[in-house]
Amino acid sequence: GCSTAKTASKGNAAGKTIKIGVNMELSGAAAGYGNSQKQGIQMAVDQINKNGGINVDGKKKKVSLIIRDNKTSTSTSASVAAQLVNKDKVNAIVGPATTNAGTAQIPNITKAAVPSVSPSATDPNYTLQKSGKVQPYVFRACYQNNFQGSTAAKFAYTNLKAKRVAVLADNSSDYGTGLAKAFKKAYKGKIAASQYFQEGDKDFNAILTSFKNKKIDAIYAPGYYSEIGLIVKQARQAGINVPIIGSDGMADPKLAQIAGNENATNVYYTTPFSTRVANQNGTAKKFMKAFKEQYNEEAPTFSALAYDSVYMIKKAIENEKSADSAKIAEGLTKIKNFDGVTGKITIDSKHNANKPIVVETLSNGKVSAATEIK
Amino acid sequence: MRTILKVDSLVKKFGGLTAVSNVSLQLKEDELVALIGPNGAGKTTVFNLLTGVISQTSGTIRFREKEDLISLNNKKAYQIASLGCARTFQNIRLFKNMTVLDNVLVAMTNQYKEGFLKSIFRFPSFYRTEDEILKKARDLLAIFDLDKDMYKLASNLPYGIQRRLEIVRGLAMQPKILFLDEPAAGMNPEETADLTRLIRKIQKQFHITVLLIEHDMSLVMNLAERIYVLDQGKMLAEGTPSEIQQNKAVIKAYLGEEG
Amino acid sequence: MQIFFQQVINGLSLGSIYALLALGYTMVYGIIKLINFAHGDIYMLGAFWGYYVINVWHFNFMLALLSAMVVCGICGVIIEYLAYRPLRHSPRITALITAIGVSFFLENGMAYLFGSNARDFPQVVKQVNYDIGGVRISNIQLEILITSCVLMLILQLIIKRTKMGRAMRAVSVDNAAAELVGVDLNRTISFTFALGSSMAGAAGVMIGLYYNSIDPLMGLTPGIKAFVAAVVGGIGSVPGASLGGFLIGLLETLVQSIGLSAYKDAVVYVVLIVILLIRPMGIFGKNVKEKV
Amino acid sequence: MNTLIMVGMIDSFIENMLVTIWINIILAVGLNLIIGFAGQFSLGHAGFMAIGAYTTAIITQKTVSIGGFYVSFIVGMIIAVVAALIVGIPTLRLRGDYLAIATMGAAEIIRIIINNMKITNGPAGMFNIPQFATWPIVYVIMCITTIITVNFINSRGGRVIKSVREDEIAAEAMGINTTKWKLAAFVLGAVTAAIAGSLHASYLQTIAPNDFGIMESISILIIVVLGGVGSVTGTFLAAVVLGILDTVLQDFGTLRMVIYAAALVLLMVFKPSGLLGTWEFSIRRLFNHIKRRSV
Amino acid sequence: MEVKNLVVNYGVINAIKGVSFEINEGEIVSLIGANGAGKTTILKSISGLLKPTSGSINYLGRDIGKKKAPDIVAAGISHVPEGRHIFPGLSVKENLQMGAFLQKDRQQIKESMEEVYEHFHILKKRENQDAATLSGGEQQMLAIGRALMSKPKLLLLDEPSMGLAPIFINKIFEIVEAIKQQGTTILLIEQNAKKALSISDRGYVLAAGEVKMDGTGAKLLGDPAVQRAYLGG
Ligand SMILES: Nc1ncnc2c1ncn2[C@@H]1O[C@H](COP(=O)(O)OP(=O)(O)OP(=O)(O)O)[C@@H](O)[C@H]1O
Ligand SMILES: Nc1ncnc2c1ncn2[C@@H]1O[C@H](COP(=O)(O)OP(=O)(O)OP(=O)(O)O)[C@@H](O)[C@H]1O
Ligand SMILES: CC(C)C[C@H](N)C(=O)O
Ligand SMILES: [Mg+2]
Ligand SMILES: [Mg+2]
Repeated sequence: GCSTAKTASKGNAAGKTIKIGVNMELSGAAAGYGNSQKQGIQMAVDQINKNGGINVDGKKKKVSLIIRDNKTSTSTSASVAAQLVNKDKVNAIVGPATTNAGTAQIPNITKAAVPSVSPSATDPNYTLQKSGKVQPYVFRACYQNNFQGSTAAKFAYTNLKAKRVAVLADNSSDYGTGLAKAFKKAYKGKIAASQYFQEGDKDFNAILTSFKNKKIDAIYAPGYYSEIGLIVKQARQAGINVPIIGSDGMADPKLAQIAGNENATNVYYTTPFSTRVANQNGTAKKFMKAFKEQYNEEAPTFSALAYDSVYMIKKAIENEKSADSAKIAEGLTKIKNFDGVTGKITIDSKHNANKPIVVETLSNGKVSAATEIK
Repeated sequence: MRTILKVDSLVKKFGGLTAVSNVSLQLKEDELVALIGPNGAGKTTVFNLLTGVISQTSGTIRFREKEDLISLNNKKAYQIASLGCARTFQNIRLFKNMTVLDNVLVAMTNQYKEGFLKSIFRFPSFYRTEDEILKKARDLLAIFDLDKDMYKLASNLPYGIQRRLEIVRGLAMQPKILFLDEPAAGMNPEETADLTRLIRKIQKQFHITVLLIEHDMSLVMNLAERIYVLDQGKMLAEGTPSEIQQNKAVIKAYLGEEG
Repeated sequence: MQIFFQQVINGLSLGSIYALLALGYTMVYGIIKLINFAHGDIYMLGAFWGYYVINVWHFNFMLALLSAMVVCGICGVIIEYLAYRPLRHSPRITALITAIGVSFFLENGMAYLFGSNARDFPQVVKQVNYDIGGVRISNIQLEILITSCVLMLILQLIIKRTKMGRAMRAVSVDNAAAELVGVDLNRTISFTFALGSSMAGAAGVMIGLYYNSIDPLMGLTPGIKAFVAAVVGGIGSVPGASLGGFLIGLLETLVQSIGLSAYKDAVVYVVLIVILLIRPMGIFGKNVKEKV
Repeated sequence: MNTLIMVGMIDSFIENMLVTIWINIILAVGLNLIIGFAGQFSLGHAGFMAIGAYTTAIITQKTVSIGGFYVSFIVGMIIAVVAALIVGIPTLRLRGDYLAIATMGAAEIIRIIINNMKITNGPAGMFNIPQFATWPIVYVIMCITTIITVNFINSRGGRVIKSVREDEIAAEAMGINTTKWKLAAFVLGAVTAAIAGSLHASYLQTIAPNDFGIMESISILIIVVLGGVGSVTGTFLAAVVLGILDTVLQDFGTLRMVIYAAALVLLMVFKPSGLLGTWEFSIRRLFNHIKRRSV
Repeated sequence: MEVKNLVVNYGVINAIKGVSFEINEGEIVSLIGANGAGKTTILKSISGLLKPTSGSINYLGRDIGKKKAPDIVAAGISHVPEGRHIFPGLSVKENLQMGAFLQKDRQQIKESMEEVYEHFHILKKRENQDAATLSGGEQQMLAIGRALMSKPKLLLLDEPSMGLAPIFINKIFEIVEAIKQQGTTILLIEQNAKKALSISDRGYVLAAGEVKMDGTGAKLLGDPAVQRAYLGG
């Protein structure tokens, strides 16, 4: 508990600066995602501070970041969260990246009434209690799996006219399996084969070869660019030229680099964040440019989501005119049509981030089209 | 005197090598017998067969259990040991990182029960058993002058004392037979003489059968009532020390001119 | 049938990588009885070295491969010198923990310096697919297969035919005795590390080229698989490690091709345990007899 | 302790750290029994931990009551015993590193099965597990398991398993059924791991298959070796030292694991037999010491 | 060879407390003493298996005290260690070949091996057997044979007769004398002090890490104190 708080209200009251804690996978299996997110967060906070800080009821307050590593471990994530809310007295938390680490911090932040926004925890139940009621302090900036999975299913059946697909999903986190489940549920055609791989796998030749005589029209491969890039590469080299459909974990320029540009053709993925759309969306354009300047590479999706997470917190503070943690939580629930890098975000009653979804098409490694799916 | 151990036509082959070929021998209760023979004759192998460390190619080993001679074929080493066969090893095999006392206590494992629950919850009866067994071990160690080193690690003892501890550990099993493999190896004449007295004392006090392997003739000739001589896996001779000392074949194969 | 042969090719190319890594494990284990947990990370270093020299110094593939072997060999020697040599007379489990520490250090140190994201490996060799009766094999696959086999042969020759090889075998059974006949312990152990690590370096560059994606944690899984391969083949035995590597590669491929990909690793471990139960020292392992 | 919490000295952060340390102690004491005392090199501890954790998660989610929690505890232990027998009977014949690899494989098999089961919710893991394992419960159970383990070590059974560790052939020659005793130690260790797993799941309220991978087994092993193989006191000390180190290093962000790794290597190089070697704290000895002093 | 003020510690244990002695070319010198007197420790220090804490070991004018074992072997000193330390897992033949590790001349290696087999017929019979499975005595012979393979100028023997049958013990002493005839210098440790001293040119009596007495073999054999303590009355 927080016995030192003067006010009767719960949570951590704001001090001279607004403290944002980061509970992130900076080492361990998900370090790659965590570090991308850290970059996005850092950039957002730098920008905010350069502009004088966040406007809290007329006064501008600077943001200070407290970044802690949870090693991609649930128990460390819980301990990191406890440290952030109790010792560091943060007003809000960004992170963690994964659902597993994310759920582990919920008891501690709930006790302390400090809200968290995860840039990428995608399990549908992440924001829910067991009873189905919403977790009061848990928010996310990304889609939940069901939404993306069913969108991909619709796209495959209707737009690509694929009647038989093979599913090849990442079996080491909820992301791949969750999306695969949602896809299978919504897909009207026939699932001709269903196989799994593990994070860190490099050789998919055996699985792809086994797809070869299954007469498939497409492959649905939910997972992250590091593996899907290899899948695309190896599929094309094995002579499998059917469309490969995936999810926002692929929305990264590295995908085409790993797959090789000539192979990254006829590849589709669902994403909120499209470089195509970015050209029309001012916020995204600015972000992309700033990111490239600062880090000298194309912005990955994870950085964009993390960047948005920080700005969602900023928005909540401005709306509530308070940076007390409990207030921020309230403010987050009220976010509507927030103009984020990853689209216009509205937080729904289940604390999910609703935003438009597009399917991007890659041809020769470049995004050649973006189809909005309603 | 009844026969306690009866071995008939024992054979052990290692690949193409017949290490023990058609060996028969008998031990009577309370007897002190030596097994000698040139290096590589198969003595240690015989011990290993008798104590179940390895299993024979053919032949039978029978051991007295009350009124009957029961077969030890196919019995595991720990089962044979539980029947009352203790041994020492040519290369000392003490429990090095345990205390002298614990070495002896382990040997007494099968002489007391200490239920799992009793020991983890420390029922009063646990302490009773523990005290009893401790006293027994201590008494035994005292007989061999080892009680002062009781809490030392076995590995910290001088070589000669380690050999002695191995014998005590064997005795702690309350065996009917004790097999000693080169107990005097690495000892100087003084220590060997000590050991000779010790073995005689054991045999008197505990009434057990002893079969020993040894190359030190001063010890063998002083102690043994009977001697078996093994050569190239075969039984070369059997007899009293004086008979053996006169035996031409034994002199040629083993003792040498001075023997 | 075509599919079957294709799968065999797939399995062999996967297996050759495991085999190459397993060789380093088996040698180091054979000589100082240490599960060199950092071995997989040396392979990662090799891949990153290749990445840099090709990108920055524009080395060609062969040069990148050879230089990676040299650099990794040196790394192996340094690691042995700093982290394992001081523990030569300590319990083996202590050295194992140090090896784990070294592994963590390399992984996280590289992640710290270069970021933990996957990056694409420069494609210096253009991939060409050959189609033989419907079975596809690429020049890179062939290259990996051939390079692995050649390296294994060289290794076997070194161990069986050279003086250093004899010294290695002597040290592996009793290092005091080895010293007494004039074997230089430190030199021999360093040499073993150099040799084993350079194999890992070669594997790293080849993998980089083949899969086109490298990251600081890339050594973890193959490292463990390779160790399993070494154990299956009989640790300490060079042909055993190769056989074990190919076996596991084929096995994984088989399991995936019949649709059990979710249980790929489980099946590998089941087979491992079964093999150990039948042959506790691995397929080619020497059963060290203990004379009582 | 309770009073400390009352006066606010112990916030949930300290509590978290302590509970993590305690659970690690349970795990490491059990593993030390297997490795340090019975001399069997097992690398599969996380597998048994997973069994306890998932049993508790599944049962307490169905029956949300403290009774359900204790039932899950017992059930977890029973499943762990069965699993330990299945794993142990064949593999404990193996020696040294071969055993380590086999047990590691067995633990991975357990994890992969859990990863692919419906009832365990696959790789997403289980969350919203009701919290019954509060810190006092974890503390008490940590004490009980330690006392039981230490009492076992200091009894007939303990002496026997140590003799098996020292020399199997000699132990057999003492009439000891080495297979049986190795198995006994292995099963006892597995049971403590299951207990720790139950507590872990119930305290943290979240578990996922990835929590129980090879790396978890290794981190328990690190505690054991760092403390001193064969020293329960050392295990305690190492768990505390590593627990604190881990918390302190949180401040270092990305550098955290680099520092940790370097610290680990340095500790081992300069203290090869662990922090305490095989030294044990003993009240009796302390007592004697004080007595001798005062005389 | 000349050893001066040799001090050797095992951690905190001071095993050798300043021992000096010398061996002249072509001699047999015995070290005798009770268990734990420090005989083995001295031998290990000479052959480089242990690092002396202080003192010097001078061999043919060079200080070898700080040299490593392989260099010492190369200098012509060969050690038959206590506990044999043969190579288990290698065959008898391979063990002997290892003994000639630093030897280059193949023909000579072959001859040396024949010579060893000449001394120990049984080794020839066991030529291809795994050394680990040899009987105790056979292992002892192998250890001696292996040391001879390097054609040493100085041979260090640590209890060579341990575990050997009486007939072989005599044989061993014969061999030792034969080796001496070939010009090899020998430093011998024996429990069987009587035999050892009787073939030795000189001997040193060691107790608790210090030299207590020295003299010719015959003198020590005749000394009543030595007789009482080490010769079994
Ligand atoms: N496991 C084994 N495999 C192969 N040969 C073996 C094995 N064990 C023993 N031998 C061989 O069997 C023969 C007898 O060995 P054993 O150890 O019984 O001799 P011993 O009479 O005890 O000799 P010593 O007096 O030298 O100890 C030896 O030639 C030995 O090489
Ligand atoms: N590795 C070691 N660590 C600690 N102390 C040792 C070690 N080796 C020997 N010692 C001690 O050093 C002293 C001398 O031992 P050493 O082995 O040289 O005696 P020795 O004269 O060869 O005896 P033995 O006749 O039994 O072979 C002994 O007190 C012994 O306990
Ligand atoms: C960053 C990703 C690995 C996180 C994943 N979407 C999850 O929810 O677990
Ligand atoms: Mg023998
Ligand atoms: Mg000695």
